[in-house]
Amino acid sequence: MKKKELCQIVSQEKIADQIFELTLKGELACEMNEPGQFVHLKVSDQLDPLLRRPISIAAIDQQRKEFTMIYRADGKGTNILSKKTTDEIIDVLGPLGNGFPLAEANLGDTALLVGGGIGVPPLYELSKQLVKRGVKVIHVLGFQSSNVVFYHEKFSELGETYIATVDGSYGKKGFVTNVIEDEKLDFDILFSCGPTPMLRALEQAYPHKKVYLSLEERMGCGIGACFACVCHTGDDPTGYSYKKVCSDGPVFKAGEVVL
Amino acid sequence: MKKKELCQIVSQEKIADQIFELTLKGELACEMNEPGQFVHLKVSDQLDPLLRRPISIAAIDQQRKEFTMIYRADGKGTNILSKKTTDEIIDVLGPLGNGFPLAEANLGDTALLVGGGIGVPPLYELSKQLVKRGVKVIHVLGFQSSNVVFYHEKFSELGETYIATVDGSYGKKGFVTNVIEDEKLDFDILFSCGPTPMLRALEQAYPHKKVYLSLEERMGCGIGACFACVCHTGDDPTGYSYKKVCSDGPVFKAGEVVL
Amino acid sequence: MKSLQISLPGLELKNPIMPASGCFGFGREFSELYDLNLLGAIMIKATTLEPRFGNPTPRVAETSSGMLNAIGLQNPGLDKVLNEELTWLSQFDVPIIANVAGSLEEDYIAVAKEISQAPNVHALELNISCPNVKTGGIAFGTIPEVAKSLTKKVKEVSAVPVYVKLSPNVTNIVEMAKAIEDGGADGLTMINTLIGMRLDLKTGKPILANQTGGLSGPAIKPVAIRMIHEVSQHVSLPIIGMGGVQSAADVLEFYYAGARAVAIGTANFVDPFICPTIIEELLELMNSLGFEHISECIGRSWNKRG
Amino acid sequence: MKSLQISLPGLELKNPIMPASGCFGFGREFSELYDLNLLGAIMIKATTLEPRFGNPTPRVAETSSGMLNAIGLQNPGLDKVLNEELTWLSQFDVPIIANVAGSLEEDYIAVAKEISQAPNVHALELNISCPNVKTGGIAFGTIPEVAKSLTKKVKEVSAVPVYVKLSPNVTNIVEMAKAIEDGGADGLTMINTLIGMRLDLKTGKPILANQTGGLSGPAIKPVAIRMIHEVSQHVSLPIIGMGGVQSAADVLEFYYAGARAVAIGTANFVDPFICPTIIEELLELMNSLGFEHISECIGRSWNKRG
Ligand SMILES: Cc1cc2nc3c(=O)[nH]c(=O)nc-3n(C[C@H](O)[C@H](O)[C@H](O)COP(=O)(O)OP(=O)(O)OC[C@H]3O[C@@H](n4cnc5c(N)ncnc54)[C@H](O)[C@@H]3O)c2cc1C
Ligand SMILES: Cc1cc2nc3c(=O)[nH]c(=O)nc-3n(C[C@H](O)[C@H](O)[C@H](O)COP(=O)(O)OP(=O)(O)OC[C@H]3O[C@@H](n4cnc5c(N)ncnc54)[C@H](O)[C@@H]3O)c2cc1C
Ligand SMILES: Cc1cc2nc3c(=O)[nH]c(=O)nc-3n(C[C@H](O)[C@H](O)[C@H](O)COP(=O)(O)O)c2cc1C
Ligand SMILES: Cc1cc2nc3c(=O)[nH]c(=O)nc-3n(C[C@H](O)[C@H](O)[C@H](O)COP(=O)(O)O)c2cc1C
Ligand code: FES
Ligand code: FES
Repeated sequence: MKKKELCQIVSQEKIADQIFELTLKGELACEMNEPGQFVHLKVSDQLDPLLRRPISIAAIDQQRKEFTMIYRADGKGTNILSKKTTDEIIDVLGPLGNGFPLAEANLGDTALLVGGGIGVPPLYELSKQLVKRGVKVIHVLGFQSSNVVFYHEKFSELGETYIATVDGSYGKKGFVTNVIEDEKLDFDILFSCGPTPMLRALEQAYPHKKVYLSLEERMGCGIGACFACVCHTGDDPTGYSYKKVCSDGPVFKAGEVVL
Repeated sequence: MKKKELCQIVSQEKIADQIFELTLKGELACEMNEPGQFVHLKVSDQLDPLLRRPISIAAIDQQRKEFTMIYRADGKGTNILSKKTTDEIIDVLGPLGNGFPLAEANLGDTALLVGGGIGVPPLYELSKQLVKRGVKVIHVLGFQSSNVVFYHEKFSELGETYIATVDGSYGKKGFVTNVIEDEKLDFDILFSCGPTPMLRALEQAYPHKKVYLSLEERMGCGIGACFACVCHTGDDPTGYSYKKVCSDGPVFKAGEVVL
Repeated sequence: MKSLQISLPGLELKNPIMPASGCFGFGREFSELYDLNLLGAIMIKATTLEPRFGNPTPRVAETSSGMLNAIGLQNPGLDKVLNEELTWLSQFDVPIIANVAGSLEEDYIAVAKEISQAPNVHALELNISCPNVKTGGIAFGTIPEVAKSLTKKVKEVSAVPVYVKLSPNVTNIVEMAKAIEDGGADGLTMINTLIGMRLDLKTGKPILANQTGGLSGPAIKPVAIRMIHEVSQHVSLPIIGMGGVQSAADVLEFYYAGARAVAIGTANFVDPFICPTIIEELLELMNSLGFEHISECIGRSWNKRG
Repeated sequence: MKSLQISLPGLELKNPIMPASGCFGFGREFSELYDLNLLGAIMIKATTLEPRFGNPTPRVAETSSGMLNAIGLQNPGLDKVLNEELTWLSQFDVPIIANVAGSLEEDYIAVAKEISQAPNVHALELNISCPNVKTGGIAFGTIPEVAKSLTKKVKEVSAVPVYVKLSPNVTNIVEMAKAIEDGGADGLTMINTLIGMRLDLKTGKPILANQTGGLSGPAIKPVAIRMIHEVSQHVSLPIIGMGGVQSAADVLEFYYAGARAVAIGTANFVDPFICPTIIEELLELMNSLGFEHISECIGRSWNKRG
C-alpha cells in the first residue's frame, strides 16, 4: 500500500561524479514488493522547491526496514537532497507504480537487464530478485563516461556484467545496443530502464521477444490523479486511449505504449 | 563596514519559550562597534522564505570574532533559523544601522535601560559597554509572562534589574512604565528598545530628558535603498521629510521621528 | 464539527475544504489513501462533451513556489464521466461540483445540461478560464459580455446552481465578476491559473510541450487574495477561493479576503493527505484564534466586524 | 568582456545587467558595497515632479518566493534628483535610465523633458505601471490608447530614447506593447509587479498599510518569461526583461524569451552583491553552454537559430 512516511537517512554516499546512494529507514520498506517501483521524495520542508521528485527504488531490505536509491544530483531538488546527512528526515511517498513482472521470467530463463545512466538503479533490486528465483541474469549497463559508472562490482556479483561508455573511457566504447550485438547476447526476457532513445532501440530490435521497459516522464502527483505523465497506448485507433507512467507504469510491456 | 559573510554557528540554545540565543563566528564581529546595530540574516539557501530577517546584535566578542543574537521563533523565517545547529552556516549581512550613542552617557551618569520583549536583546551589549565606560546602569525589562523572561541574571550582573510581566507571573505585575514610577527610578539618560506603544509612553513621560529609542519596521533591503522602512521626522512642515529605520536608525533621539 | 459547516447555493458542506478541479482526478486515487467522506465537496476534473487526450508531454514544470501545467483538459468525455466516474463517486456522501469545459458555447451547454442531472452533482463550475486550450475558451474568460452570455445560457439548462471560475489573466477582475453576476450565476470560484512559461537552460526551448502553462501553487496566492478581496466587496455572489493554499492559515487568509469555501489544488501533489490534514488543523487554528464558527472569518479584511 | 557588450537605443552597455528601478535607490547605498562601474546600467528610482513621501508603513510583506511592496513612489522630486542624485551618479561611467512617474500626463511630460537632459541620463523608462498609486497611473498602463498617447507626448519632449515599462496586470499584453510601439517608443521594459495582497492571520487585515502591493521576485518569473516570449515575437522593439531574476541562469532564460538586457530588482535585497555576482557568473555559464556572445541567446526560444 502507498504510504507517506517521514523516513530517516541511514546513509548517503557519493558513489560517482554527482551520483549519490541514499539509504532510508521506514516502515514503507515493507510495502515494497516489486522491483522497479519508485518513491516520490519531498526534498525540502519549504515551499521551494515545491514538487516531489520521483526516484526509483534500487534496493530493498525488508528485514532492516531499509531501502536504497541511487540518483544524480542534477537540478535544484536533487542537489538539495544530496546535501542531507545521516539521521536527517525525508518525507517519502511510496511505493508507487508497477514494477517489473518477475513472474514472466521462469526458472532457468536468461534475463537480459539493460540500463542506461540513472536508469540503472532499479535493475539492481530486479537482478537480485531474479537471481533469487533461479533466473540467470546478464547485465548491460551504459554510461556517459568512466566518472559516472557505478555498481559495476555489485552487478557482477549477481551475474555477467558488461559496461559500455559513450566515450570508451570505461568498458566497451559505444551504446548498450552495440554491446548486445557484439557479444551476441541471447536471452528469454529483456528488462530495461534508461533514456527513451535506448528503450526505443531495444523495442525495435526485439519485436518478438518478451521486453519490459521502464519509462520516465515529468510528474505532478505521482499517483495517477493529475494526468501529467500520460502517454499514448500502442494500439489505439481513437487517439484518446492513454496510460499514466506513474500509476500504470513506470514499467510497460514493449509495444503497450508509444515511446 | 557592512559585509556579507557566511558565518558559522558556534551555539544555538533555547533560553525561554520560543526564545533562542544564537552565537555566530565571523570576521563581521570586528566591524561591530556600536551596541544597537543589527544584522540581516538569510535563514535559508532557497528562494522561500525569500527576504532576510533583521535581528539585533545582543553581544559582541571581538576577540573570539563572535556575536550573539536573541530572537523569538515566531513566523516562518525565525522558525527555520531556530532549527539550525552548531557548525551550520548562515549568510549574514551587517552590521547595519546606527546604534545607541554611548558618548551621550558621561562617566558617573545613571542610564536607564528599558526593554520590552524581543526589544531586550540589544540592551545587553549596550549595558556591558556603558558599565565599561563607568556609567551606572539600571535595567527595567518587560515581558508577557514568566515563560518568556530571559537574561535576568545576566543583566543583574551588570546593574540593578527590574522585571515586569503583564500577567504578574514573574517580577512586578504591569508594564515597564509602572515599574519606573513605582520604584521612582531616576536617571540622566534613557535608552529603550521594544514595542512602539512602550517607546511612545517613554517619549511622552520624559520630554526633558535625554531619551534614545530603537525602532522596528518591516524591511526590504536593510541598507537604505528600498524605502520600505521610512518614518516621518518629528519637526517637518512639508511632510516630505523622512528617516529610514534601517540606515538612519534603528536608534533615534526621542522626538526625531514620529512614532 | 458544527463550526466548519457552511452553506452555499446547492451546497450544504460539512466543512469548507474541497480539492480543486484537475488536481484530484475523479477521486479514485485519493480514495485509496483516505476516506473521501471527510471532504466538504469534490471538484472533479474538467469534463468536455467528447473525450480529450490533452496536450503532448511534458505537461508540467516546476517554478519557484509554484508549478506550470498544460494538461489540456484531458478527460474521458461526458458519457464516461457520467456513467463511470460519477456513478463510482455516488458511494460517497460528498457533494460533487462538476467542472464543465468546452471550446464552443454549445459544448458547454450540452455538458452542463446533462451532467447537472447526475444525482450527486450539486453544482457546476464553469471553466471559462483554462489557459491551456488553443481554440475558443480564452474569450469566455476575458470578455465580460461573452462570459455573461455563456453564464445565462448555461443557467437556463442547468438543474443545479452554477458557479463560474474566473481567470486571473484579466485587467479588470471586478468587471468580469459583475458581468457573470448579471448573467445569473449563483457563485464564483477563483482563481484559475496565471499564464506562465519556463525555458530550458540547455535547449533554450519551453519546458512544456504546449509552450505556456497555467501557474499554480503558493506563488500565486497573493494574486488570488487580492482578487477575492476586491471581487467580494463588489459582487454579492458567494466565492469559493483557491490559489496556493497549503495550510489551515492559508484557508483563513482566503476567508478573511472574502471566500465562503476554499479549494486546494497543487498542494494535493505535494502532500496527498493535505485536504483531511487541513480540515483537522483548521479547527485547532480557529480555536486558538477564538473563532467559534468559520463564517465569522468571511470578509474580515474589509467588513466591520473584523 | 566583449561577449557581454550589447547595444540598445541610447545604451551602449558593457554588460546587460542593471538594477531595476526602485530596488537600488540612486545607487548610494550600493556604492559602499561595490564599484558601480561594474554595472551595465542603472535604472534609478521613479522620479516625480514634486517630492513624494509615499505610502504609510508597513510597505513590504513577504510571500512565497516573492514579496509585496507598496512604497508609493517615494522620491525627493525632480529638482533634487537632478541636482543631487544624478550629479552624484555622474562620477560613475554607467549610463542611467531614469524612471519617470506621475499622476497626470503633464507630470510625465514635465519630468521627462527635464530629466532627459541630464548628461548621464541615456534613456527614460516610463513607469506607466506602478500598482501602488491611487490616482491616475493605472489607466496609463492598462488602456492601449492612453498608453500610446502618453508615449507620443513624452517622445516629443525627450532628449533621449524612451522605454515604456509594461504592467503584467492586463488581459492582452501584446495589444499594449503594440500601442506603445505605435506611440513611437524606442524600447520596452517588462514586467512591473503583479498586484497582490497578504492578510495577517491574527488581525485579518492587510499586512500592507496600502492594502494591495506589487508582487515581485522569483514567484513572478514564469509570468514575465511568458509575456516577453509573446511580446518579443509581435513587436520589434528591444526589451529589457525583469521579474524574479536571481541567477545567471535566470538571465539566460530572459534572453531566450526575447530580452536584450536584463534588470534585477528584488534580488538586490536578498543579496546586495547580486548584480556583480551575476555578471561574473554569466560569462562562465555562457562559456559552459558554448555561447560566444550574449546576443546569440536573444529569442532562442522562438527563433530559427535556436
Ligand atoms: C519513475 C521515475 C523514476 C526515476 N528514477 C530515478 C533514479 O532512480 N535516479 C535518478 O537519478 N533519477 C531518477 N528519475 C529522474 C528524476 O526524477 C529527476 O532527475 C529529478 O526529478 C530531477 O529533479 P531535480 O530537482 O534535479 O531537477 P529540476 O530541474 O529542479 O526539476 C524540476 C522539475 O522537473 C522534474 N524533472 C526534471 N528532470 C526530470 C526527469 N528526468 N524525469 C522526471 N522528472 C524530471 C522534477 O521532478 C521537478 O518537478 C526518475 C524519474 C521517474 C519519472
Ligand atoms: C532593527 C530590527 C531589529 C530586530 N531585532 C530583533 C531581535 O533582536 N530579536 C527578535 O526576536 N526580533 C527582532 N526583530 C524583529 C524580527 O525582525 C522579526 O521578528 C522577524 O523578522 C520575523 O520574521 P519571521 O520569519 O519570524 O516572521 P514572518 O511572518 O515569516 O515574516 C514575514 C516578513 O515580515 C517581516 N517581519 C515580521 N515581523 C516583523 C517585525 N516585528 N519587525 C520587522 N519585520 C518583521 C519579516 O522580516 C519578513 O520579511 C527586529 C526587527 C528590526 C527591524
Ligand atoms: C495539474 C492541474 C490541472 C488543472 N486542471 C483544471 C481543470 O481541469 N479545470 C479547472 O477549472 N481548473 C484546473 N486547474 C486549476 C486548479 O483547479 C486551480 O484553480 C489552480 O491550480 C489554483 O489553485 P492551486 O494553486 O491550489 O493549485 C488545474 C490545475 C493544475 C495544477
Ligand atoms: C521595493 C520595490 C520598489 C519598486 N519601485 C519601482 C519604481 O519606483 N518604479 C518602477 O518602475 N518599478 C519599481 N519596482 C518594480 C521593479 O523595478 C521590477 O519591475 C519588479 O520588481 C520585478 O522585478 P524583480 O522581480 O526582479 O523585483 C519596484 C519593485 C520593488 C520590489
Ligand atoms: S504524475 Fe499525476 S497522473 Fe502521473
Ligand atoms: S529596508 Fe530598505 S530602506 Fe530600509
